[in-house]
Amino acid sequence: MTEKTNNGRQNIYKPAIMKIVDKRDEAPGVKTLRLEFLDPLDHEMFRLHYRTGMFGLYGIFGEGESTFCVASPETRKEYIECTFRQSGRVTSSLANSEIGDLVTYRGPYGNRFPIEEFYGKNLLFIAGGIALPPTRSVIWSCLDQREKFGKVTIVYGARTVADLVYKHELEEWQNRSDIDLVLTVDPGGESPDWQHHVGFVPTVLEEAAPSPDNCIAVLCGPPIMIKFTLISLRKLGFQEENVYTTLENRMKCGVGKCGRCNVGSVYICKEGPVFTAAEVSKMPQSDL
Amino acid sequence: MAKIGVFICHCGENIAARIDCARLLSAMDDHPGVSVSLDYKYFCSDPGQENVKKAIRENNLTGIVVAACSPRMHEATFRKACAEAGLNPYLCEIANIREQCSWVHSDREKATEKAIDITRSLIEKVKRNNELQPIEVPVTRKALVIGGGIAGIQAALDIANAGQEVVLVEREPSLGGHMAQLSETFPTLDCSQCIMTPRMVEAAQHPKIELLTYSEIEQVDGFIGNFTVKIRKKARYVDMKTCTGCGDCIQKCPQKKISDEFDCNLGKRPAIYTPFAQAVPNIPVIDKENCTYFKNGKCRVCAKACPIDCINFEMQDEFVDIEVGAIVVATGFQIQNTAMYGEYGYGKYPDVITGLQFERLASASGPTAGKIMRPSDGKEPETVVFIQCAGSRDPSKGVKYCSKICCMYTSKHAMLYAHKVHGGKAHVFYMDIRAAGKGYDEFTRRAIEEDEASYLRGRVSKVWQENGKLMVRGVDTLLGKPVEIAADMVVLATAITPQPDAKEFAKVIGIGCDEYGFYNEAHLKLRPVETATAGIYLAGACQSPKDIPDSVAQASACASKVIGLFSRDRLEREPVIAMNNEATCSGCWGCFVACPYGAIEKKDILNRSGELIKRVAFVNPGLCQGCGTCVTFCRSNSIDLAGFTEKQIFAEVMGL
Amino acid sequence: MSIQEQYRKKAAELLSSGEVKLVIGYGAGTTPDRRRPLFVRSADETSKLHLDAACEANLSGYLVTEGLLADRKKVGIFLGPEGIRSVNILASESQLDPDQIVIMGFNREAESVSALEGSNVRDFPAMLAALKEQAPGAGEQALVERIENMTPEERFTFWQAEFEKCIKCYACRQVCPMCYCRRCIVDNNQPQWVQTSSHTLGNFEWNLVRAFHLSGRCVECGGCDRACPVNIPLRLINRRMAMEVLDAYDHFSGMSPDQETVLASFKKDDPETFIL
Amino acid sequence: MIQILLRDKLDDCITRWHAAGYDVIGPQKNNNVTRFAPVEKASELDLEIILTDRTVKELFFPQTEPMFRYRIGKQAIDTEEYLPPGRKRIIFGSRPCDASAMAIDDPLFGWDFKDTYWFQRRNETVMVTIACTESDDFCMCTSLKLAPDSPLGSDIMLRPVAGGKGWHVELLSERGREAFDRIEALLDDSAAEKEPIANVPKRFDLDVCREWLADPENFESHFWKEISIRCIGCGTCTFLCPTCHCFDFQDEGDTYSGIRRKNWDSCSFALFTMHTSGHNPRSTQSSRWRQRIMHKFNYFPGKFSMNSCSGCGRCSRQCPVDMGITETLQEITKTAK
Amino acid sequence: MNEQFEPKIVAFVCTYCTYAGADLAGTSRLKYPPNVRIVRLPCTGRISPMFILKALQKGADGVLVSGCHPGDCHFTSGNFHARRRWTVFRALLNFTGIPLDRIRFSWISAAEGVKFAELISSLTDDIRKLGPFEQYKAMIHETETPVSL
Repeated sequence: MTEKTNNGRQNIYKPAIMKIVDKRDEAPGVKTLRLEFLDPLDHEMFRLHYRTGMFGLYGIFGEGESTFCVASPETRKEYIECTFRQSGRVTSSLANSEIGDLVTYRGPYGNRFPIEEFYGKNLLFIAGGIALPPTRSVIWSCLDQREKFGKVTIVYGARTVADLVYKHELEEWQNRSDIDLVLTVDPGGESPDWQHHVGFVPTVLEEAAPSPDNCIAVLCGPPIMIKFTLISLRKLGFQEENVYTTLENRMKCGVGKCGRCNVGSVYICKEGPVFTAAEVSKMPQSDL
Repeated sequence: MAKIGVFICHCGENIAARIDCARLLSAMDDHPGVSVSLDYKYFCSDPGQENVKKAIRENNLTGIVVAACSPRMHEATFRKACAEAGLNPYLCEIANIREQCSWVHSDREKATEKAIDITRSLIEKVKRNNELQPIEVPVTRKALVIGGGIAGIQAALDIANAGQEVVLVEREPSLGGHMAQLSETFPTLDCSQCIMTPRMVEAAQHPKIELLTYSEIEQVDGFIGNFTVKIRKKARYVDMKTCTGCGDCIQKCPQKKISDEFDCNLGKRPAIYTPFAQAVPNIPVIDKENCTYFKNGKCRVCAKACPIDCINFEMQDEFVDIEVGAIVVATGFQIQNTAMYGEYGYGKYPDVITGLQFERLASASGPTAGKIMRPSDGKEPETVVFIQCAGSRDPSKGVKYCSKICCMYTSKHAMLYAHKVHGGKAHVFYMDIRAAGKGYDEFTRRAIEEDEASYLRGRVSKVWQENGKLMVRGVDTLLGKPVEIAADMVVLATAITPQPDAKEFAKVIGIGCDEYGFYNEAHLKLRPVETATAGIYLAGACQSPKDIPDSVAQASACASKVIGLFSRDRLEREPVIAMNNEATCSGCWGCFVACPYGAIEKKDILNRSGELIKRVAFVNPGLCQGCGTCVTFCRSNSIDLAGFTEKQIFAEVMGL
Repeated sequence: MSIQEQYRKKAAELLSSGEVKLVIGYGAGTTPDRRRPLFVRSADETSKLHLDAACEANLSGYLVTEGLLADRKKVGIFLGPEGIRSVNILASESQLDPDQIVIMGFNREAESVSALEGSNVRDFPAMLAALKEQAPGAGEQALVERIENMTPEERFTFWQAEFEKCIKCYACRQVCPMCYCRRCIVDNNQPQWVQTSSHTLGNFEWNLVRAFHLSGRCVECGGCDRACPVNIPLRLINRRMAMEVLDAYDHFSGMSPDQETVLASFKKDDPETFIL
Repeated sequence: MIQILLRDKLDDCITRWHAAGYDVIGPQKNNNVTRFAPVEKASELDLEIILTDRTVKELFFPQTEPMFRYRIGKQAIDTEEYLPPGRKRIIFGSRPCDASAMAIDDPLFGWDFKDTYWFQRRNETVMVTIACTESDDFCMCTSLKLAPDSPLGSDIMLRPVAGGKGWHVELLSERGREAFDRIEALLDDSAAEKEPIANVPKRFDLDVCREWLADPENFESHFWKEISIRCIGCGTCTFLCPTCHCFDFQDEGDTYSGIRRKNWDSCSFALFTMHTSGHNPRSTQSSRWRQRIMHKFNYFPGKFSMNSCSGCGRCSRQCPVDMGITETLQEITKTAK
Repeated sequence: MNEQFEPKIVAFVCTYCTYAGADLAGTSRLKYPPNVRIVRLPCTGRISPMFILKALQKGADGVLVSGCHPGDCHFTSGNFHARRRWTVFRALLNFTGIPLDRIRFSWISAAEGVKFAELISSLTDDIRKLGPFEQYKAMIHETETPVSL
């Protein structure tokens, strides 16, 4: 048994302890926490293993653990950022935590976006609502080595203006000349001073019509959005092999044992969460 | 984790003498989630509260625990302080370390440990408190008074005189109730109708009172401030708008042999009638049961007699819905049927009558114009025996309770008899004389001493007829001897019982009643005019047997409750109410059955195409009083009680 | 005609006339001594129905399968007396409309079964009244009494040993017609009143809560007891609780579809002997 | 050379193993349930049981296991780890199906990330298995291409000799070596006839089933709904299955400290896959039963080249509504043909 | 010498009667042992049997449940409902071996400060005599102990 495969842990179920160093409100019910490892050894293992796309299990003792992606990029491993919507017992507790409080973390687990394979290509990021965090991890991982990629287009939509997350970063991307940022909100979700698009992501995407040539698309969002966006991408000429997405399922162990997250034969926690659209389409759709 | 402030009050020496406040403070300091902990001599003082407010503001606290005296003392104080500091007042809990700790324990060590436990567990509770907003309900400023007897009239007048609108509903054709039937009233012997009739007229003419006689309540929905009441206006067959009350129809009606209920069947009336001469409104009704036209399809004499054509045989019952904010129930009483006392011969001997019948005999407007005459032969009785407790205080045959007014009215009857029949002899069999009340005992003394009524302490065992006399056999327990009296008339002081339909009516309006049908007050001592259902109040004998002054007093008390309620546009209530998780509710309706307030409603959950998916419980926030009985019942843990949620209590217990 | 034949015929008639859309009965099991629930949708399948003394399961739980009765169509079902009682309770707790249920009732004796007259759940008042008067099984009663006669310490030890075995498979709950909650209290994690771990304490809590929730509702069909893969004598607790509500409140569960839930109602003169 | 462990030497055998520091655990009937528990004397063992009600799984993967205690302080969280007791042990008298099941689950608990709780116990345990000479109506190892004397997962195999006086002893693995050596002196080398192993009929055609399951067309087949219609959704089959390995974590304790536990969980439970949003990928009982069958006979073999079933038949034997893997695979066999 | 055993007792009381009665005991400066921790609830109708189980889980050696006398409930009938639940739950506890001496039920009005103080004293005494609830504690201990196999 190697230390390495177990992320340096004898007991894979034992979490690291992390401290909340920053807390931001992103949108109604959505919060971002920035966490730092207390134990340098845990941090070292994270540095060693973390690649963008991976997820972790964030928790509070007494409440349990909850799975979400690492929203910070692999180019910044000093801390972990995670963004989540407050819904169940664990996320409510995390949301009620304050700066300085301690939380638990297990990970990073799962596969990753093969960023090396994206070198020299154009990138199209498409995200909906609360699914910007996984995309954001890839976006920054690429932006932090901007020179290795071609054109970068980001299409991001949410239900309403208030539901857009990472507003300050959106502003930053907006102001950068080396990024095309397309923002949209669903019809009826706009505020009086909204300067950007109004419409659903697939429609806005088709209007923006990015070229599929030499382009990798990263698509994250709620299932219904993914479904229709994939249709649009196909219309635009994208091959399913070049479209990456992430899947989420309920998880407990995160390491392929507890039996919850399978979709068909695929263990999301080990073989995912990053898949190409081609891989996803082979899964039994009713199990998603 | 939360940011909790803990404030430990020394209460001078009251707490500090028995509890090591420094140790308590440091224990709280070490408690996870506590951002600030302070102690102070008197946190309830102005500077103390300022400290609390400052700490809340400076530390952005998410909740506070004040370890001090009982929450019954200062919870309101500290909640107010929270609100002033911008913290929701329901994020405040009080740890009772004075009444339930420092004052009752002498071992300082153990008292301190207990104080630590109590405070800690409340920290855990307050971490899970939710921000709550007082519940606001609008108030419809119109009251419904049910029952047009003296209690109802008094309540209606008091409310109307305070400028609020009232709907006064009476099911008989006229206002008046039982008081209108009485001759004179104790203890002043003033004429009942003389004092009653002006009140009736005042109520009928009051611009703020809408009077609906000959009408009944069909249905009551809603909650305090917002009741919807369906009223049935029974067909009078006489147009109220045009009728002048001339009485020609009454005179001409060929059917004149109907037993007169108002006169307790001692007199007769026609089929079109007003219950009594001073009836308000003075508009007759047709007694459909006994009207020749309704029975045979022929007659219509009254219609022909009417000079302005206001008889309408086609008239139908009408239903009206009214919106009211408060309801006063003043439905009164009935007297108990005395048939179960076969030995007294009521119903068998015409000269054995009830007290109420005696009232009619003694009344100037009664069937004998105030002369005391035997129903059998119209002779003036020379000897009258009054039997008290003919039903009351008799668990085996009658009712367990004391009817309260019989001692007084029997004395009054004895006096009236003495005044009207000179030389007549009144004998009164009594169990005890209960004459508590202003001028009451003096009154009974007068009956005995001045009007020479003979009071015999004992029960009557038998009444029988012999030689034209009613033989009354009883016992005088004071002398320990049997007594036999040859009387000309026997008057039974029958028990007061609830209206025959009292229990069903309680269900209609949604209040509770006791085993007899008397309506339940919210608290016998402290809330005697309120019912458990907020916004519904009780006046008069529908709650328990009462005399006129008590009924009037209670009616005025009701009025003051109603006026108080109407002094606001909106009601604010403690938000301690139940709420239901519709996703997990199975609709078993245990809560519906268990709720003492009928606050649980059945709510349909429809899908997008409008089809019923399931039916779940919905807690009406206006009706819910926050007892939590439903929460405990709910097997799936779907209902919860704000302020005392399952999460809060769980944390409190697990934090101990 | 045997009752099995009689009910096969009746089921066939009900199905072919369209009066019911489904008949829930018993079919042959894996081994000759087993019967399994069988769902029959057409007349020609009714020959698969069995009815004999091996038909122990109370099938009424299937009636509250989500959506089954939503179309207002009727369902036929084989029910013993306990099953009829369960349908009464389910009706009184608004979980089903009793008029949608066509009962093919049967009484199980030692070796045989006999038919119960009636097809609507309201047709059996005499049978239920007799059941209420009837003394419970002697063997069971003896066991309950044996436990009652123990000291509290012995009783605790007895149940500790039983509950220690529990693996929290929830077969007792799943098989129980009364356990229809959309969310069982044990599945509520905010707060987690009942510990879900199957250590003795968690098992103790679970079994107590279930017994409490079944008090005055259990019809003693024995389903949980038979389902329990580790043979915890659950029937004894349920028997004891049934005795309690019968003694204290004269409540015999499942007498009619209008019966009030005993723990949601009260009488002012309910007995109280223990409250200080 | 054939070596026989005589039944009357069993006490000596246990004593020797104890002396060597082994805990000896064997099947017993206790309080109306048969399961594995520590034994001191041979008389406590109940070796006539065809198959215990509860499996040996719980000796490697307990139904509830505390993993660590946490204490929440104001400034720090302390954790204290609980690990398996770390004692050598011999499981005496497990059946080949149970023993195989442990070997079947090894790769699952060990792919990339290794589950300490499982492997520490696996490494400490010697499985002394007794081949079956009897079977019942539910046994189905042969249908799984295993047998009443399959060596999979066993370290020492015992085969009953005729007349019931003892067992042929066969050492199967190095892990069993020490345990074997400790008792070798007790073994009798007189020749004895082996009792024939049980004749377990083949109940379904596994190859046909696997092919049918692998066909994506059949994923949405109406078959699943029909076959699972009477399933009540309890966890009996999964909890009594020696290969079922699903689990859950639960934190239990009071406000200040508690224990994180690893508990059995079941894919039969409706809440197993429920998201907090309320979305449930396996929202119907039929989809959950399909998952169970697919996982055992399609997905798992695809990953680990073994079926996640050793044919013990407990799922069918104990099912409150007489369902089970056997029936389903029999029906698939019929449908596919 | 062994220190005297100090039982841990948890009381669930309604705020209108028993809590007020406990306050009255305080304002009357009555003395009673400090072993009881009170959890205040709006009404006995809100007191769930789960509370008792959780108190035991937290190591209580005794539990007191108390509210308004029948007929005096602030919410008219919460205590009548509670009485049925208690009757049934108590029978269940008894049957499963929880000694009833450890679980007490009482009616204490807001005026009965003396009754409250006396009850706490006698309850504490009684439970002190019974000693710690070892059987339950053993069950709790099992949850905190690593698996033995």
